[in-house]
Amino acid sequence: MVNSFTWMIGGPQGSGINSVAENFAKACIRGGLHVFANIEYHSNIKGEHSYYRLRVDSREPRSHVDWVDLLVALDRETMFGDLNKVHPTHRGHRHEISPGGGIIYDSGLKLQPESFGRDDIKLFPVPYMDLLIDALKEFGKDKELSKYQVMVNTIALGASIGLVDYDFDLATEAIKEGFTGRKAALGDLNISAARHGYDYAKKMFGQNAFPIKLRKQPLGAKRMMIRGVQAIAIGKLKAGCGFQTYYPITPATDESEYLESHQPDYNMIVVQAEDEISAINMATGAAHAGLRSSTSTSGPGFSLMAEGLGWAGITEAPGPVIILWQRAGPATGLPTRTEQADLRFALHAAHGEFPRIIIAPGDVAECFYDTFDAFNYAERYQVPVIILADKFLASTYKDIPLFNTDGMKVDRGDLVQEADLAKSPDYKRYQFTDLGISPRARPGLKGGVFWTTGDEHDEYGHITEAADLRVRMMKKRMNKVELASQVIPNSKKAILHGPTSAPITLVGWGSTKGAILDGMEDLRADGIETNFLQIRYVNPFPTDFVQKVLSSSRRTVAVENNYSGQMAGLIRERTGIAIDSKVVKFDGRPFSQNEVYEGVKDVVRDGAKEVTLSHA
Amino acid sequence: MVNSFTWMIGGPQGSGINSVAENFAKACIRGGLHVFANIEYHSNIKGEHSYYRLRVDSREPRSHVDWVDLLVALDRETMFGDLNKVHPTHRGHRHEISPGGGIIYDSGLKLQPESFGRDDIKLFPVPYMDLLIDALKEFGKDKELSKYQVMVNTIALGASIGLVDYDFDLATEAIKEGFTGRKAALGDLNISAARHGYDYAKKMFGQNAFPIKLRKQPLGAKRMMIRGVQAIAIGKLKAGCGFQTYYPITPATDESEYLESHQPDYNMIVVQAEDEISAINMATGAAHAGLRSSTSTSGPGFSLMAEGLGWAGITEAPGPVIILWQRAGPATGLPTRTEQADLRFALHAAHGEFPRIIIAPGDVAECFYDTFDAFNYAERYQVPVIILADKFLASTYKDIPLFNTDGMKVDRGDLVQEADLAKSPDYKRYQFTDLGISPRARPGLKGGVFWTTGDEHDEYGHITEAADLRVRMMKKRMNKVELASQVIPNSKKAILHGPTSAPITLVGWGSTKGAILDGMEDLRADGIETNFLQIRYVNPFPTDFVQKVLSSSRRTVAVENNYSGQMAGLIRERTGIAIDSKVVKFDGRPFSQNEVYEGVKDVVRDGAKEVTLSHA
Amino acid sequence: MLELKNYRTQVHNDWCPGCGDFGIVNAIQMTLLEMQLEPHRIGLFSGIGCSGKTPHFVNAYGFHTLHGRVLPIATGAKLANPSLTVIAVGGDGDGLGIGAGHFVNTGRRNLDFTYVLHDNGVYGLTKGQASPTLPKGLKTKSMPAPSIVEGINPIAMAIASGYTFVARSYALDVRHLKATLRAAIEHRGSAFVDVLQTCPTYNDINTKEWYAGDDLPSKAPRLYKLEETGYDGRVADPTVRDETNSKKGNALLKSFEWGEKIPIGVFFKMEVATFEDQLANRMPALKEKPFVEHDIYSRDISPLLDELA
Amino acid sequence: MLELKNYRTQVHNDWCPGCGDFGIVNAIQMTLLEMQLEPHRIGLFSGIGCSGKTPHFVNAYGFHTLHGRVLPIATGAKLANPSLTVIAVGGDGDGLGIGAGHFVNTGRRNLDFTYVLHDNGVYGLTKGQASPTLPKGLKTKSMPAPSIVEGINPIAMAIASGYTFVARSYALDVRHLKATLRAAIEHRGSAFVDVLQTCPTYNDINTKEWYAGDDLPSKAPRLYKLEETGYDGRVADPTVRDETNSKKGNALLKSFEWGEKIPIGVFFKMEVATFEDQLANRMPALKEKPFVEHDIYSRDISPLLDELA
Ligand SMILES: Cc1ncc(C[n+]2csc(CCOP(=O)(O)OP(=O)(O)O)c2C)c(N)n1
Ligand SMILES: Cc1ncc(C[n+]2csc(CCOP(=O)(O)OP(=O)(O)O)c2C)c(N)n1
Ligand code: SF4
Ligand code: SF4
Ligand SMILES: [Mg+2]
Ligand SMILES: [Mg+2]
Repeated sequence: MVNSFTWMIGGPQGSGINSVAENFAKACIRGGLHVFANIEYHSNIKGEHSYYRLRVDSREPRSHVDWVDLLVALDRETMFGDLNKVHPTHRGHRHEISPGGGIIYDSGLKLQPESFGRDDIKLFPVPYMDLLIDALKEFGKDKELSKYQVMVNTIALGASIGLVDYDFDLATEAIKEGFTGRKAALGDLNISAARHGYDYAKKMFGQNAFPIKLRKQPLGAKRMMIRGVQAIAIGKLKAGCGFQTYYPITPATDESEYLESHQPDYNMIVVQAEDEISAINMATGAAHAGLRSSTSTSGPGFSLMAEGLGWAGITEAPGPVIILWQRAGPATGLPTRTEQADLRFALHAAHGEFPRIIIAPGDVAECFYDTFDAFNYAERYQVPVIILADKFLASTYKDIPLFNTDGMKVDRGDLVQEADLAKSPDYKRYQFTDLGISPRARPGLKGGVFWTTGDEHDEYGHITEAADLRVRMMKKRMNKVELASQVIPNSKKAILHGPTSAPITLVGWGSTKGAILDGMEDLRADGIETNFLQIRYVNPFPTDFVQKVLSSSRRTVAVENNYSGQMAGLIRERTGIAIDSKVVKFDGRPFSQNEVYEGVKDVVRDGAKEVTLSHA
Repeated sequence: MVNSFTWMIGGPQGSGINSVAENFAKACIRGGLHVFANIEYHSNIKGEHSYYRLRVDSREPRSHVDWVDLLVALDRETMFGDLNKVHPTHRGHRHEISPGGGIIYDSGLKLQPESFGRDDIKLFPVPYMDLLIDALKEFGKDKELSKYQVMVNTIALGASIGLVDYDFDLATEAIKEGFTGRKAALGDLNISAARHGYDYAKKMFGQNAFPIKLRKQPLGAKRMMIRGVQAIAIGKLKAGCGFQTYYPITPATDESEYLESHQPDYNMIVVQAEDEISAINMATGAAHAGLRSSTSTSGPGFSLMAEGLGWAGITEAPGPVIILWQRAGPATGLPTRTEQADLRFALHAAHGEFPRIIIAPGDVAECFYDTFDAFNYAERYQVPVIILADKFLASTYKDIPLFNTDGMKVDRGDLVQEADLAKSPDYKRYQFTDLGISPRARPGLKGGVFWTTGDEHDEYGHITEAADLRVRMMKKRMNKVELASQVIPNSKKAILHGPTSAPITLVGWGSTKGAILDGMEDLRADGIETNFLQIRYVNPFPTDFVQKVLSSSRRTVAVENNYSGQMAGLIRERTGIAIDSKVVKFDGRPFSQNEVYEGVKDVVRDGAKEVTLSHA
Repeated sequence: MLELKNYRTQVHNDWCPGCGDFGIVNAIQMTLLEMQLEPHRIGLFSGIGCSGKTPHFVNAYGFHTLHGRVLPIATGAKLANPSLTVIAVGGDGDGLGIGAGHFVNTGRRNLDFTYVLHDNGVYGLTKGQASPTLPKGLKTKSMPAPSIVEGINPIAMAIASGYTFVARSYALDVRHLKATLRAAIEHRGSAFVDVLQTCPTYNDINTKEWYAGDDLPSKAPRLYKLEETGYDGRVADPTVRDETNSKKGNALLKSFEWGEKIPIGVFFKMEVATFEDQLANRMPALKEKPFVEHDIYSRDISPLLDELA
Repeated sequence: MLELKNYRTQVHNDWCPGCGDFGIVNAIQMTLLEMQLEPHRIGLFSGIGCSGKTPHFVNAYGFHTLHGRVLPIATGAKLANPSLTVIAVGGDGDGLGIGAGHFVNTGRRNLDFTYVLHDNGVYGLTKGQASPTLPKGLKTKSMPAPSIVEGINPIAMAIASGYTFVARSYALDVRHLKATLRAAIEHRGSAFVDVLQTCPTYNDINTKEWYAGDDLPSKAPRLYKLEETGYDGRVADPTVRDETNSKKGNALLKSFEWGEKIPIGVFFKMEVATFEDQLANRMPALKEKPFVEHDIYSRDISPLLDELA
C-alpha cells in the first residue's frame, strides 16, 4: 500500500513526541502528501502517557482513525498500558495496531515477542540508546548522554521513515527548520540521530519489512501546516484586533502565546490577567474604548465570564470576541481532553436576556474566516461574539492552502468621528435609530462624551427605571440578532454537505465536521447514502434552512461530542423537529472517521435511538 | 361596595410606606379580610418614588390590579410624576385611580382641583403637618417635629381607615405590635397620629365620602401575613439547614437577614461572604462536610456562581440549595424590579454537563414546601438544587393559613454512619451501585476517608483520565435526574388548574401563578374558558404530562415575565410542541390580574402570536 | 477656559441628603476644573453601589460598570487609549470585598490611573451591611450584631499590592481632597486614594461628628494632615532598595494609626516605569500614538502564513 | 500509634522528578504523624495546579477543589465541623492570582485553619507562565519576555489581610517545614505558611542552587532562620495595640528582605478569638458539639409562624 498510513508515537509527557511528530508531518507535506495530526495527553507536566497520531494520505484526510499502522513506543506503557498501577487507566496501544502493522520499540526493553499477544503484527526492536550514543559520538557529546536522552524520539522518527521508505532529506529539512540560530548545532545532532535510526531500520529490517510505503507526490500550491489556535490567532490579527486578554488555561493558552510571540510585529497588546473575570472585563473596556479586543478561554474560565458577558450585552459593547475552547467538563473535568458540551451554556450564559452572536467553526480554515467575521459583527451590531471551538480543533494539525484574504474587509460599523460629532451636538450613545443600531463614539473624541451603565438606561446612557424606556431598550437590543440574521449570508450559517436527496441526514456542528465528512465516505462505500447538515451559526440560528433540510430527510442523526445532544435539543426548540437518533461521545476524545461510520451504521442497522461511542 | 378594595401609598424612599402599608394589611387580616400587597421601589436609598399596593378582599386575592381605589400620596410626585426632571421617568399615579376613587394628599401642597385633570375622582386633602403637630403635642413632642416628620404616613393611614370606615382598633393593634419594648412609647405616638388622621377624615369628609367600605368578617383558622423571602427562610429552617451564605444583593438579602435574626434560636450559621463565588463554594464545602447548606442570591450573584455550581455537580455534593431570586437583568438591569428571565441560565449555567434539580414555586406557600423538598432531594440525589423565585415573590405579602408540617420528613438519603463503615472497610465515596447513588460519608467519620475532586475521578474520588471510567461516571451522574424524576410525584412537577377540557390553556411557571389564576376568572366572566398549566419542576421536566395537556388543548398561550418566552422554548425543546401565542412582560414589573386578562383577550380576539404588556 | 458647569450633568442626584459622596463628586469636578482637563479626554469609571452612580453626575466619558469590576474595565480602556485620563471610583465593598482580587493585582501593574475609594464602612446601596473596612467589634445601625471579622486597612493593602501613590483624604474636607486628587492624577502610575466618606444613613459610628472628635474629651478633630507633621512618604530614588523599603515600612506603620488620631495625606509615593511605558518599550509604535488611533484596516498576515508553510 | 504509612495513599504521583512539592507533601505527612492526628479527623483541601494534586497523596479526607477557590470551600467545611483539623494548600497563582480576593477576605475571619502556599513563582500546571509572586523584571524558562508587573509579597499580603500566624519555610528543608507546619496547625486562628517551592521544570531562577546561594560570591545559603537572629514575631498581649502594631510593622519590614538573604520562620503570631469561637458565643449550642452532629430532624418552626400570624 502506498500513501495511506497512520503513524502514532507514544511516550511519557516531556519526551518530545510533539516536535517529532510535527517534523514527520512537515516532511510529508513537503513531499506533497497530506496530513491530519492530533495529540492526546494528560493534565500533567512530565511522565504521564501521551500519544500523537499522524495520518498521512495522498488525499486530504479530515480526521483520524482508531487504528495505527506503525506505532512508535518510546516506553513500555505505550504498548502495554499502566495496568501495574494501583489505579490503572489504560491498556496501551498494541491492540490498536492494524493487522500487518508494526511497532518500533526499544530493544533495550528485552521484550519477548509473545508478550505482545499478537501474531499479526511486525516487531521492530531498535536499540535506541546504542544508536543515540553512536550519533552523539560523531559530535563528541557521548559523555553528555543524559542531557540528550530525549533524542531517542528522533531515532525512532528516523527508523519510521526508513520503514515506510520515505525521502529522508525531507525529514532532514524539517528538523533543521526547528533549530535555527544558536540552536543550529542541536539540529545537526538531531539529524544525525534520525539518520542512525533510518540506517538501522533499512539495514536490519530490510526493504520490505513494512507493507506501507510513503511516496512523494507532485507539489501543488503552497500549503501550511496549521492548528486551530494558530488559525484563530491569525484571524484576530487579520481582523485588526489590538487587545487580547487571557488567564492561562488548557487548551486556550496556546492561542495567546502565539499572539504574544508576534506582539511586536503587530502591536498587539496581550495581557495576562489575574483571572478570567478580569480578562473579559478588560477586553470589554478596551472594546468600548474603540479597540478591537478579544479574550480566549476554556469552560472554567468562561463560567467566570458570565457576568461580564451580560455587561457587554446590555452596554452594547462592540465586542469582545470571546473564544471558548471547549474541553471535557464539568468543573476541572478532563482538562486536556476534548468535548462539545458548552453549546447551551454559551447560548444562555449570564442572567437576563441580551443579544450575542455564536459561531462554531468546523475546521481549521473556518476558524480563521469565522474569527475574522466575528470582529466585524461585534462592531457592526455592538454585541459580544462567541466562537465555540474545542481542544480537538485547538491542537489538531492539518495541511491546508494558505488563507485567501481577497475581499476580506474590516467593517467597523457605525463608528462616528469627531467631524460627525461636531455636526450633531447632542450625541446619544444609545440613540433609537431607524436602522436599530446607535452610532458609536469612543472616549477621546471631542463631542462624543457618553455614559454607559449595566443598569437599564436612556439614550444618553444614564440610568433609568422608566418602564417604557426599558421596553424600548430591550427591544432595540434583542432585535440586533434579527438584524444580524438578515445580513449574515445563509450560506455561512449552515451548510448541507453531500447529496441533497440523501435519505439520511447527519447533523453536527463544530469540530466533528472532518470525522463526519470522512465517515460519510465509508458509509457510502457501504451503500449508505447520507448528507451532512453542518450548523455553523448557533446564533442567529438558521431556523428556516434547518427546518427545510430536516423535514425532507427520511432519517436524521445528530453526531455530537457531548452527553445529551445539545444541538439536537436546540434544533427541536427552534424547529420542533425531533432528531431521530443521536450518536454521542463524551469520553473526552474526539470522533474518529471510523466511529462516525460505526455509530451511524448502528443507527441504520438497529434503528438505535442513541449510540454512545468510546474507543479509547 | 364592600370589601373589594385597592389602596396605594406612594412617597419618596425613606418615607416609611412599607410599615404603614403592612400595618394596614395586618389590620385587615385581623378583621378576617384577605390581602395581597406588593411594592415597587427604585435602586436608591432615599428620595426616589416608591409605592406600595394593598389589595383587600373578602376572598383571597392572589394578585394585584392596575387601578387604585384610594391613593395616598405622601408627596407631589406620587400624583404627578417627575416630569419636571431633565430625565423624567413617570407621570405619577393619578391616572390609575378608578373612576369614583379618591386621593388623600397633603392639603399643604395647596393644589387646585383642576390640576388633577380628572373630574371623576374624589379629592381628600389632609393637613398632614397640622395633624402631626397636634398628635405630637399630646406627648409634648411638638418641638421635635423634624424628628417625627416621617409619621405623616401614619396620619394618612388613619385617614384611609376613616374613609373606608374600617375598625380603627384593629389598626391600633397592628401599630402597637410594631413597637415593643423600648419602642412602646413610639407606638403610642403613632397611634395618636393615626387617630388624628382618622378623626379628621371622619369629621371633614363625612361618613359617605368614599364609596368603598371595609367590613370585618368572621375570623377563620389562624392566618399569617408572609412574604416569599420569609417562606423560603422558614422552609430552610424546617428542613434542618444549618448553614447559609450570602453576599448582599437585592432582593435576596432579606432572606438572609431573616435567618440571621433567628440565628440564635435555630443555631443557623449565616455567613456574609466576600462575594458570591465564595458564597456558593462555602456552602458546597459545608454540604460535603455533612451540614445542610444553602446560599441565596440574585442574577448577578448567580452569574458568578456558575463555576462553583459545576463543582458541586461533578463532586456529587449533597447540595447546596441555591435560591435564585430573579430580578430584571441583564447585568445590573433594574435591580429592584422583577423578571423571570433566568430560567434557561439556571438550567445551563456552568460548562459541561451535570445533574441539577430546579424548582419554581408559584406562590408564597409553595416557596415553603418546595424549599423543604429541595434539601431532601439535594441530599438524596447528591445534586445542587436551584429554587427559581423572583423579586415579586420575594417582597409580596399575602395572608395564608399556617404551614401544615404534618408528614414533612427530613430525608438525608444514603448517609452512612461509623458503624456501617466499620463493617465494610474499603469505603468508596463514588461507588457504582445498583441504585445509582453512592452511599455518602462525611469528614470526621472513622473509616469514611474519601477524596473528592472536580476532575473526573474513580470510585475513590481520585483523578482519572480513563475513558471507560469517564463514561460510567458521566452516566451515573446524569442518570440521577432520571432517578429523581421517578420519585418526585408528578403532581408536584406540574399542575393543571381549571377545567381539563377548557379550549385554551395558559402556560406559566413561578410567580405569575396568582395573576394567571385571578385573570382566568375575569376571562371566564367574559365567556372565555381557560385552564392553566403550571410548571413547577423545570428539572426533572414533566415531559409526558405537559405533552398530554398541551396536545389536547385547542390553543396554548404562554404567560411569562420575560422577553423571549423561555418556558415556551423549553417546552418545545422537550415536547416538540410550539406554544401558539406568548403574552410577555419585561418592563421589570409583575403581571397584574387585569394584564393577564387583557393579554389573553388580545390573543383570543386577534389571534396575536405575541403580546407585550407594560402598564406602568 | 473651562468652567465648573462644563464638568456637570443635568442628571438628578439621588444620594441621601448629607451623603459624603457629594463631597467626593464635587472634589472630582473641582480638580478636573483646576487642571483644566477637557471632558472628552477623561474616562471616569465606577463600580456598583451608591458611589457607583458618580460618573452620571460628571460630564466626562462615564463607565458605570459591574460590582467589583471597575478596575479591569478601566484597565482595558486605559491600555486601549493611554491618552485618556482615567479615574476609577468605587465603594469599599466594591473594591475590597468582591473586588479585592482586582485591587491587589491591579496595584502590581502600575498603570497610570487613579483609584478613588469611597470608604464608608458599609454596603450603602444594599442597606448598610458591614463593608470590609468596618473594624471588628463595631455594629452600625442596620447590622443585627457587631462584626466578628477584622477590618481591612486599605492603605496597608494598597502598599502591599504595589500602588505607587497611596494617600488618604476626607470627603468633607473638599480642599484637602481636591489637592490629594490632583496629586494622584498627576502621579505617573497607579494612584490610590482612600477617601473617608460619611454615610449618614447607615454608618452611625464614623459620622461627621466622630471625625470632628466631638466624642473625645479633647473635642479635637481626629483627622490630622501628614504633611503638617513633617512626614514624607516620597521615595527620592526608587532604584535604592533600602529607601523604598524604609518608606514603605514607614507608610505601613503610619497606616496602623486609627483611633483618636487618624492621618490623612500622602502615605507613599514612588515614580517608576508604568505598565504602558513598558508595553511601549516592547512595541515602539505605541509610543507614537495610542493604539485606538492605529490603522487596523490593512494588516498583512502573509509572513505568518509563510512561517507555517 | 499511627505510622507514616497511615498517612499515605497508593495513588501514583505524577509530579516532575525533583519537584519541591514532594518536600511539601512529605512534610505534611510527617507533621500529621508527629502530632498523631487521626486521618479521619483531618480535612486536606487544595486548589488547582500541580500543587492541587496534594490531597490525593495523603490519607485524610481530601478535597481537590477549583482554581482559586480552596479557601471558601475549606471555610465552609470547617464551619460545618470545627472539630476537623483543616489544612488548605494551593499554588501561588491559585492563592494570589485568581484567589487573591479570598486570600484577603479569609485572613480577616481568623478561622482556625492552616493555609500552605506552594510558592514556586510560576503557573506550573499550565506550563510555566509567571505567577503573582514572580518579581518584576524576571523571565523564567517558558516566558516570552520578562515580567513587567511587580511581584506580590505573600508575607506582607498575609499580614495586611489579618492572618494571625504568618510564616515562611522552604520545601527542601523538610525539618524546618515540618516544625513550621506544626506551629501553624497548633496555632488557634488563621495560619499562613509561604513555602518557597522549587519547580525544576519551569522556574530556572529560584532553583535549589539559587536558594543554596551557589551564585553568590560568598556561596552562602540565601535562607536564614529568623529564630536564630533573635527575631520574635509573637505578640504577647494582643489587647495592647501598640505591641500588635509594632510587631506587625517589624514583620512587614522583615518581609521586604529578599535577595542575598531571605528570612524563613515565623514572622508574626497573635492569638485572638477565632471566627468559630465568636459564632459559638452567639450560639452556645455550637460549643457543645459541632453543628454536623446536631439533630436537624425535628426543628419546630411554630414560633416563627406565630410571629407572622
Ligand atoms: C455581583 C453582585 N453582587 C451583589 C450586588 C449587589 N450590590 C449592589 S451595591 C452593593 C454594595 C455596595 O457597597 P459599596 O461597594 O461599599 O458601595 P456604597 O454603596 O457603600 O457606595 C452590592 C453588594 C451586585 N450589584 N452585584
Ligand atoms: C478558572 C480556571 N482558570 C484557569 C485554570 C487553568 N489552570 C490550571 S492550574 C493553573 C495555574 C497553576 O498555577 P499555580 O496556582 O501557581 O499552581 P502550581 O501548578 O504552580 O502548583 C491554571 C491557571 C483553571 N483550572 N480554572
Ligand atoms: S446610603 Fe449612605 S452612601 Fe448611600 S447615598 Fe445614602 S448616605 Fe450616601
Ligand atoms: S511543573 Fe514544576 S511545580 Fe509542577 S510538578 Fe513539575 S516541577 Fe513541580
Ligand atoms: Mg461602601
Ligand atoms: Mg505556582
